[in-house]
Amino acid sequence: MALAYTLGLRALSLVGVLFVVLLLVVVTLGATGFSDRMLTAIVSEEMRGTRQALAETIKDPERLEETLRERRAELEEFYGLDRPWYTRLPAMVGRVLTLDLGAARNLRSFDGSSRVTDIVLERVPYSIMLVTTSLVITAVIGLWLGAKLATRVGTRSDRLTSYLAAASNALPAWWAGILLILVLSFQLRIFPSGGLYSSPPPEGGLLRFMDLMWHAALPILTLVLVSVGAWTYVVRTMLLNTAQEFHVTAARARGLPEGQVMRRHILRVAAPPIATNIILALTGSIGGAILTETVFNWPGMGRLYFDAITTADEAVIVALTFLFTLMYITARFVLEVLYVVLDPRVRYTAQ
Amino acid sequence: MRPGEALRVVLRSGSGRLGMGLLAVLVLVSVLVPFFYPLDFGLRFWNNPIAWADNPKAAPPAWTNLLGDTAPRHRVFDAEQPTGTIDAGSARIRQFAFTFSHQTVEPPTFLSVSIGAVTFHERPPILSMTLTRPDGRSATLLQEAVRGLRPDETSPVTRFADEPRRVYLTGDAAALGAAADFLLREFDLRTSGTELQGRLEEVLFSMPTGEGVDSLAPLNGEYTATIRVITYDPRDSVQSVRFVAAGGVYGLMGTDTQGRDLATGLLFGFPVALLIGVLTSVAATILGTFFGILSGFSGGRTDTIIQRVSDVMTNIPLLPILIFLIFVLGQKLWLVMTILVIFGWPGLTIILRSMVLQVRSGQLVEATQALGASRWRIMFRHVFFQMAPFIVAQMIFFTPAAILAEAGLSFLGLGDPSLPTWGQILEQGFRTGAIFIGYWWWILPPGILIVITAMTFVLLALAMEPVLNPRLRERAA
Amino acid sequence: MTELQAARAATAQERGVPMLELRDVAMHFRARGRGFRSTTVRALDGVTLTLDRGETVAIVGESGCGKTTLGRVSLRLLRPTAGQVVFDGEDVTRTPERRLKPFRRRAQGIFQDPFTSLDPYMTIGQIVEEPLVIHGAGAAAARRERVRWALDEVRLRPAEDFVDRFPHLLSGGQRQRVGIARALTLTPDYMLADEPVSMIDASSRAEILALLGELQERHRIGYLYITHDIATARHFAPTAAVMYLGRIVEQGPTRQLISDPLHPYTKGLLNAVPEPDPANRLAERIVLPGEAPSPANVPGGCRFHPRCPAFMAGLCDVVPPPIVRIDPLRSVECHLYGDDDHQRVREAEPPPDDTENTAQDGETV
Amino acid sequence: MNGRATSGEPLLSVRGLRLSYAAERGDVRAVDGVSFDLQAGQTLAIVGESGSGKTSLALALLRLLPRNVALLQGQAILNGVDCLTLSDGDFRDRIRWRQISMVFQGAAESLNPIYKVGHQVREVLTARGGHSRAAADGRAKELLDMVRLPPETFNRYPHELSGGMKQRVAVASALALNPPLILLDEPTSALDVGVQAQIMNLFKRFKANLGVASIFISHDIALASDLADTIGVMYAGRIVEIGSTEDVLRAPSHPYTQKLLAAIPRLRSDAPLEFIPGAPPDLSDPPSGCRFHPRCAFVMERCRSESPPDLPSQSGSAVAACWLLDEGAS
Repeated sequence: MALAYTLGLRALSLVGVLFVVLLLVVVTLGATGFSDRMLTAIVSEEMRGTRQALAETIKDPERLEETLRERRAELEEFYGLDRPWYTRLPAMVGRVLTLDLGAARNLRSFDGSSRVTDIVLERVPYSIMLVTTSLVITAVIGLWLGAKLATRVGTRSDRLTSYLAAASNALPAWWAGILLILVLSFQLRIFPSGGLYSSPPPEGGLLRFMDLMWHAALPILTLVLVSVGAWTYVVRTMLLNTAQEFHVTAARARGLPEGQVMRRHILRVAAPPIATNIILALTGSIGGAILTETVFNWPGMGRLYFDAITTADEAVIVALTFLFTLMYITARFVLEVLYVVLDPRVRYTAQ
Repeated sequence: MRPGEALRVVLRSGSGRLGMGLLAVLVLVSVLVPFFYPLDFGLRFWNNPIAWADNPKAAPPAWTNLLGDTAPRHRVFDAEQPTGTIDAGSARIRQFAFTFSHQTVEPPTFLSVSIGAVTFHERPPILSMTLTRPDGRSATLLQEAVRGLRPDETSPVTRFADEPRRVYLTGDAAALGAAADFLLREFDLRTSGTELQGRLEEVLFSMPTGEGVDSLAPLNGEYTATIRVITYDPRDSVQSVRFVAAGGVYGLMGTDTQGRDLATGLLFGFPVALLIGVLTSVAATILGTFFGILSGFSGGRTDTIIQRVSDVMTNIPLLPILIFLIFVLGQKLWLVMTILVIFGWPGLTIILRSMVLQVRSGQLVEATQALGASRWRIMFRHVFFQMAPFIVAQMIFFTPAAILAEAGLSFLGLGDPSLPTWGQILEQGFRTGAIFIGYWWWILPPGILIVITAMTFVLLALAMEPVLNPRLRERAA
Repeated sequence: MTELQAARAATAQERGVPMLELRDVAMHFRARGRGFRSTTVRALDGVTLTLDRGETVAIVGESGCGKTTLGRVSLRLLRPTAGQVVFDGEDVTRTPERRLKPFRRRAQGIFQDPFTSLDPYMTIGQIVEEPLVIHGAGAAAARRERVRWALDEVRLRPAEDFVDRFPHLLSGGQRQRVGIARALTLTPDYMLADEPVSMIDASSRAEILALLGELQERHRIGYLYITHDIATARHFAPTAAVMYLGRIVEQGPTRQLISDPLHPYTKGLLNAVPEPDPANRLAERIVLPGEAPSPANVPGGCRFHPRCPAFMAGLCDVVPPPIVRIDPLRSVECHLYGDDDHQRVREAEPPPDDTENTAQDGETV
Repeated sequence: MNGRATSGEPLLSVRGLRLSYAAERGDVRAVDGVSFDLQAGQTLAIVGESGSGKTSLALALLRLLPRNVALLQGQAILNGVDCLTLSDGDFRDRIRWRQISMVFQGAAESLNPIYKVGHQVREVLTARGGHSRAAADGRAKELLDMVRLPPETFNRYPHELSGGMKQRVAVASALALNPPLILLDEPTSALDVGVQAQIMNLFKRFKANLGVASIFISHDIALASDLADTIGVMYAGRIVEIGSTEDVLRAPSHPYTQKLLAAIPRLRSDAPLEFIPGAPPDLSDPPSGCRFHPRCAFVMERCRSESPPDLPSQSGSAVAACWLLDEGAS
């Protein structure tokens, strides 16, 4: 009961965040005249279709133009272009929520559609694949290495890790990606420099999959490389902090085997604060993914961002901004659930 | 802990010393750069192609020649006074002779001639340029008259005052024709200007070894470029003359595909990066500290509001919002910094609030309040000082985040064009495909500088740790 | 203290008005409970108390009984939910902070923790000088002189050795004396002493208490001595009040309170106090069952009834007990003494208890 | 040096125990040559003020020392085995919790916050006692009942319990493996006087019913006298006086003990309170001779230079390290 309450509160707060972001986006678009432009584009596109359809039936050019003018005025009224932007806020929020943002100016989906929804949604799986794969690899390495280092504080490898972790704070993912391309792709030619498949893509399911993995290797390596240091450090520090807590001494006093002390009294107790740190690190990894996709020409949402900026495609940018926020908030909620499950104290004291 | 003591603790660690050293270099360069750069450097120079026309394009740094490469040096000759003057009746011939030694296999990457402000009264002056080779042969690559008086003009007239008359010989049809003539005259090789397109320097700086223009041997030795300006009135004048035999390498850091001197851009990046980092983190820290202490101390509605706002703000993924806002509102550096500040303070506020709550539940606050101290005195004389080291550490820690955020944004092509940054240089390199062609000098240095700058602050933050956590300092009983 | 203030204080006393008067003071906090419900924490629930210059009253009670809250209210660090705080006949209950300065000058506090109640970033000199700075008392030189005087008063001698040192270099007892000096610089009339010796080693406690006693004699300070240790109260305060869950359950001369406790809670409390007497060894003490409930969950009727050995069903759990005045100096709040003729029920000694931990064992969360 | 004349081998015999910590300003000699005997079923109280080394003594016996230990020497023979020379593994398997268990000062911190308390008590039984899960559950419930906690406590988390209840859980856990000796390190100092008395009652009961011996470490000599058969008074890393509770309380020999007793405010006596001027010494640079001499009212020339040996007091069983006793005898 209390658990559901706590989680409900978190969910509510995160929905609030989403709403604030939506409002920020829509108000900015409205106040700067961007929404006018986007709606005008939608109207124009509909008019193109209408003109074609009407041209079949109305042969008199003057009457055709007249009808089209009327139709256009109707549409403009429908979309609220005849009214000030703030009266359209709710409608605009709805549009962003459903990604109903009309057609992209230049960008097309893989099969040629220019609908923003099509373009954006088909990229989502590629982004998720990249981020989750690298996250899992990072987590495994970070937990293993961090636990190992926690048992040998002050040794050279421990100090080295601290420095590397600090260094990874200063190493942007995109720059690391560029370095990897320069060395592993341009110089040594071990990995492809970008893209999803070789061209032409190999036939056969397994070969195709292998080819995909081969292309994903560098971006994943990049993402792992830039975050694994920080993970290791966080895990190590949290374990050390926990190890200093008195109940650990008390567990040792009871003569419990060292392995059990580590597992049950250190690792398990440190899990919630580690989860917290990971929640906090999530913002950074989203940013890292956007830029890494750009560097490796990986056809996910991040690369799409880059292309949309290059071609000044505002509708796509709005859709992506919203989608990224949505994904982030979802991921965050999943972690919050994990945190609450891990820590009985939170479960019972609602705060 | 007193500031002096804190500094000593920081300097005791290796990372602290390294960080301080790097910081000193950063600050020194950043302070010096504004003395030597105009403030509108970005618009007037960096993003103005004309300013870089006479530089070689995509040339690696000059010092790569030491590694065994044999690219010609970049040569620029400027003169305001002629090296010789010949009077021939009413005409006066100003000669500007520039001699240079050519010792590499590769010819210059291009040749250009520029003439600045020419003033004349009656007849328009005539400009010419002749290249004399070590074998004594010479070719006149340029011969043209300055445009005469138009009906609406009155004498004297000054031409090329705003912008010099620049002839890019490498792509100049007349020069190519002249080169073809030269080959026919001297070596009996029959070609045409169009055939020589893009090969002007190659044929001028070599000896034919067989039939045709495809078998050439480099001709090393002294070359002289002579630029002549013939005027017809004693009052006529020419302000300056420039000849460029462009090299294959350039300067300390090489050039990009527009011929921009990367060293210049990278140097300018120092104060900009420091400005972004320091200003943003200072502002965010001040806001965060103020709201954090206020929130923790005042409680009630103020606290709730600040808490809610911070919670929402820290839950918003920064980069997508930053991209969106900069895209919509315009690529302005101050805007980037403002957004970073707006999204940067809540993190600190949340941490400080919980620290304040801890301090507040301690008896210092109670005791001071009982003395009759005002809330502000308690908050900023007592509570603030307790947290000052932590706040400073947070500020240092936030600095690279701001620098990296701006770099990432620039890398996506949303940099402020009026202020070149390292991120923008990298972005232009990336967009031009520099990594796939191997223009490493364009890609590596800006990235390394970003990393080093960020690293400086990370190292300092690392060295601050013992200041914050006395347990690390002294492992006594 | 200005002459005007002194005159006013004097006249107030002549009028027969006590220096500090807490009239039926209540302090309720709202706390977030489980879910959307919020609970009311009744830290103080109707406390009346007076204190005169040169007098010491001890407030004795266990943690969570509201004694610290009472101290804070008496210094107007908290504004009570109900009731009045009257100082020298002037009601300061609702006085806004900015007009409270004259009161703050005359009412000071010494706090429990000598380690966290001093600003670690200030020198001893700065700490002791701070009240003078806040109240704009005197020029710099005069303030320095005053600081030296205060340090000398608390026997941190020679004062010069201490002014430039930081608190972390001092022992607990020395720090506590710095705290006393800080409170003393403005020569207050009233001083709250909130557990001033509980964090100090046993061998030095008497020294601090003796010092406080001396200062009282010299400067006619009235102390409200808050403590969990009824034994120190006997030695330091002639009068004591025992608190339980936000109310004073018994009040009177400390010695009488100890030799002849009336309230079952006071008896239980006294039974639990260890004495250095080998005869006690292995004899189990008669103790009150369970632990005091949280002030967020105060039982109805008499708030002590769930733990009371003399519990009378149908009365104690329903009717709040009256405050019974036994003699001009003593009062107790208990149904046992509520008879018309104020018959004192001395026979109601509780039986040895062996079910101390069952039923309502402290459900505090 | 044992206050009581008892027959038979002592349960625990500590000889010349020394323990120092490395610190920046030099080694801190927390325990500096402590010897005592403890008979089975008896309680020894170690009484001293903060920094006297009493907790270090307990931690040394259970070998729970921080990293910065610079020196640990002496003997601690428990049932014929020297605990200090056993290998870490042997000590853990044979001594810890089986022979010596401990109730810590901060009971709240000694419990793992994320496991139910029943599971924490059970853990010792399954990991160390060889119990099956079901048998351990049963025994854990039995233990909780022994410390008078209601059965539902088994499924509670530590943060749901009050301080007194947490301390009871800690006591239950200490009793789990039926050790002959329990170290009680200020087990009630964080509790209110009423709850303190409840816990003390519990100890008294176990002492009488289970025959378990204990070392009761406390700053409160009055509290110690409630349980202890023997009292050892510690000052600056040394035991300055040790003897039966009766002797030490009725006729203290060492000036420090005398002052300490005189400083306790009595509930039913008006004797003026005394105090000891000055502060305890810095153990990284202790005073020469008798460590108490800078604060002692009876200081003699000899006290400044020569460290006093343990001398028998006039009152029978007690011994005290004070030159005054030498004067009196000669």
